[in-house]
Amino acid sequence: MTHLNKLEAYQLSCVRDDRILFNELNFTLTSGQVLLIEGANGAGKTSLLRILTGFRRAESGHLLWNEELIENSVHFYEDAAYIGHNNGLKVALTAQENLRYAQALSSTTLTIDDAMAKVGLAGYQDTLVRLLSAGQQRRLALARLLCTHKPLWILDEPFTSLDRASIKLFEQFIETHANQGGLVIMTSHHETQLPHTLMQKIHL
Amino acid sequence: MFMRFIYKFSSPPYFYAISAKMLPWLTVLFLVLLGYGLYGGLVTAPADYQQGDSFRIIYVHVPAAWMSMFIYVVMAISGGIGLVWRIKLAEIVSISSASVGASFTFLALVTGSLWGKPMWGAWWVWDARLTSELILLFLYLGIIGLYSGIEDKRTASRAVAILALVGVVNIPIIHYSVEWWNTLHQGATVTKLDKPSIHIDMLIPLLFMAGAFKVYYFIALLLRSRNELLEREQNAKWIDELLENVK
Amino acid sequence: MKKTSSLLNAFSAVIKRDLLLAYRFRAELINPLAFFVMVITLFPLALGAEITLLKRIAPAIIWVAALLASLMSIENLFRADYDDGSLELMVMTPHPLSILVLAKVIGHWLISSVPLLFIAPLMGMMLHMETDIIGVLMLTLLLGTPVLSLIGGIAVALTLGLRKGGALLAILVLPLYVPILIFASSAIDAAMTGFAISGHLSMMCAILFLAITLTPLPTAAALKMSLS
Amino acid sequence: MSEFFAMGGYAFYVWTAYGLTFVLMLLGIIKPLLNHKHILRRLILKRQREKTS
Repeated sequence: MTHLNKLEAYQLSCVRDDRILFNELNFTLTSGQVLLIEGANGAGKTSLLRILTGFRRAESGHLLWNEELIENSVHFYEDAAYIGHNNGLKVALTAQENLRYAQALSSTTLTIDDAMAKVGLAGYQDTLVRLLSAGQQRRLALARLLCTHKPLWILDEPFTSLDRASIKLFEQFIETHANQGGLVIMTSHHETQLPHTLMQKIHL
Repeated sequence: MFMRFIYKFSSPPYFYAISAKMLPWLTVLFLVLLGYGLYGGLVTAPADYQQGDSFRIIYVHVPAAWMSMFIYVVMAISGGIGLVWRIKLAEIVSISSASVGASFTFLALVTGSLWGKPMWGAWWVWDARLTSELILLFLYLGIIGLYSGIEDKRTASRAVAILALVGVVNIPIIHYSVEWWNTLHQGATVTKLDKPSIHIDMLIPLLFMAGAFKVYYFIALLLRSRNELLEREQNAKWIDELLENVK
Repeated sequence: MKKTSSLLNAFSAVIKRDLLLAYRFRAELINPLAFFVMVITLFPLALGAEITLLKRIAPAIIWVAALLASLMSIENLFRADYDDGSLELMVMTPHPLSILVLAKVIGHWLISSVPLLFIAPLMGMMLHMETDIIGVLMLTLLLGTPVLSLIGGIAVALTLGLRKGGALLAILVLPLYVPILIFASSAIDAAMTGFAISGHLSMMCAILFLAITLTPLPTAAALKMSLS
Repeated sequence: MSEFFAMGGYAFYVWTAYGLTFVLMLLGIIKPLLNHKHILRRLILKRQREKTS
């Protein structure tokens, strides 16, 4: 990840069912930083993520990816990846088929076998995702992020339904991703052990 | 200059105030046009040599049919503007027109069958235009159904805008195919519902009625848009002052 | 090192994945077929087996059944992807969403409507249609069913966010199916009465190409909108 | 005057058509006006709720 990427938000506001969830939200996230979004349930964390992924239009304010509005930036969807509650995996396909499909859609950095080995799923290439545990499925989603070129990671509650070891592994990958010049935006309930030097926090 | 007007006119408080001022004048204009139209249509226009007095139904049927088409196009255009330039007022105008358009379409269908009964002895006539009108009614029902189905108003109006644009592209195709189908299956009764070769003093009241219906649409549109605006701008500050002097 | 995939292999990846998924759920392939056959067999039961009558209305019966079968099967075009998050994966790619949506619709057409083409001649014979008329029927189905899937895709994308989109889906889509139904059944009618059918078929081709070029745009816009 | 209302024997059709048109058009005006009152009332109450809470 040679060149520096930057995500800037100006005066973001979001209204849902006539309730103002947040107003005048500003932040700037550059390569190598992690943005943690905290807040109670229903405080608008997921709505903010939907805005940051460009799925939902903010009520007012705008978002810039490398000084370009995300609506008309060609590169935003090339560089951004999103993992929601349901991982974006097809349970009827095998792990390998899912990853090959993801690579065919966007780009390839690591081979499938390397990526799966990194997340500790070596050998699971041909098992149906339906047979994997929740933790293993979340690791497979992480493998998808590793094997495609996605500088910006947007993660919605990445640590839910994960055991201690998987959380540890996930945090390591987030840290290495940030150190290699990647950007991470995530919402989370419980305290993370990520080093504070990388961290930016927003409380809704 | 035009864009400046659009932005000035489309700022909610300005629109809310200006529409309040326009409504009384529009009502007067509507009543005048309606008066001329009805008097001309029911009294002075000579009875049709073939259809007798039942042809006077065209003074209600034809303007309603014109309006049903006109409003769909306005709905699609304002929906498109709202979608592309994200002007909130355009979205509101688009969705507020839907129910008015639907009632005009229903009206055109009922008056069409009321007109058809004395002429061809059947309440429903598979005439090309009436069939297209029926399909247009389904398009309107689809729009209203879609809008009421989606909770979030902003997303709902964008969905309606997309559907209206798809519909407006399809209307000529549907109309052409129904027209073509009609000439293909030319049934025993040659159903010619298009206007009889119209005499000048039959035509004038028709134009007045059409004008009256257009003004009526504008009034109903303004009233509905104001309500929709209040709903959408509940948290805006200009509503607070408005509510002060309402109490 | 980063190798971005070309639009072509993204396009074919979507189709291949859908065909693979359909293969994994082979049992469900039979549903549109069973529905198509069932609807057709209702008519003789209702109208009686009088040959000339059946032959006369056979094109209408087969085409209405094909239309309803397409409506039934289109419902889960995006539903599965919407529920498990892979729709978001499809949006977040460097490639235009409308092209990927076109791939999805082609995949769906291959899975649900092509089997209808194989079974349609059987249905034609059941309704006493002559063999050359059945040829015309196959031609109209070949040209018409992709349009059903393409237009249906828009309505499915629009009603994705709704709690119960099913009923509304039919209201949205059936008015848009009218031109295809008219041209297809009148083409077969003309063939039965010995008239030329080239006019009808050229209109169907025109509508097909119009649908291929225009419908993916509103479908993509509606998909993005229902994700918000 | 009475032959005016007879409408050359088509009285039922003509007057039903006109009657229905104006009933529907009247409804199209009255409904939003009533709605307008309800909405204003609802907004006032909402403001009061916000003040009290």
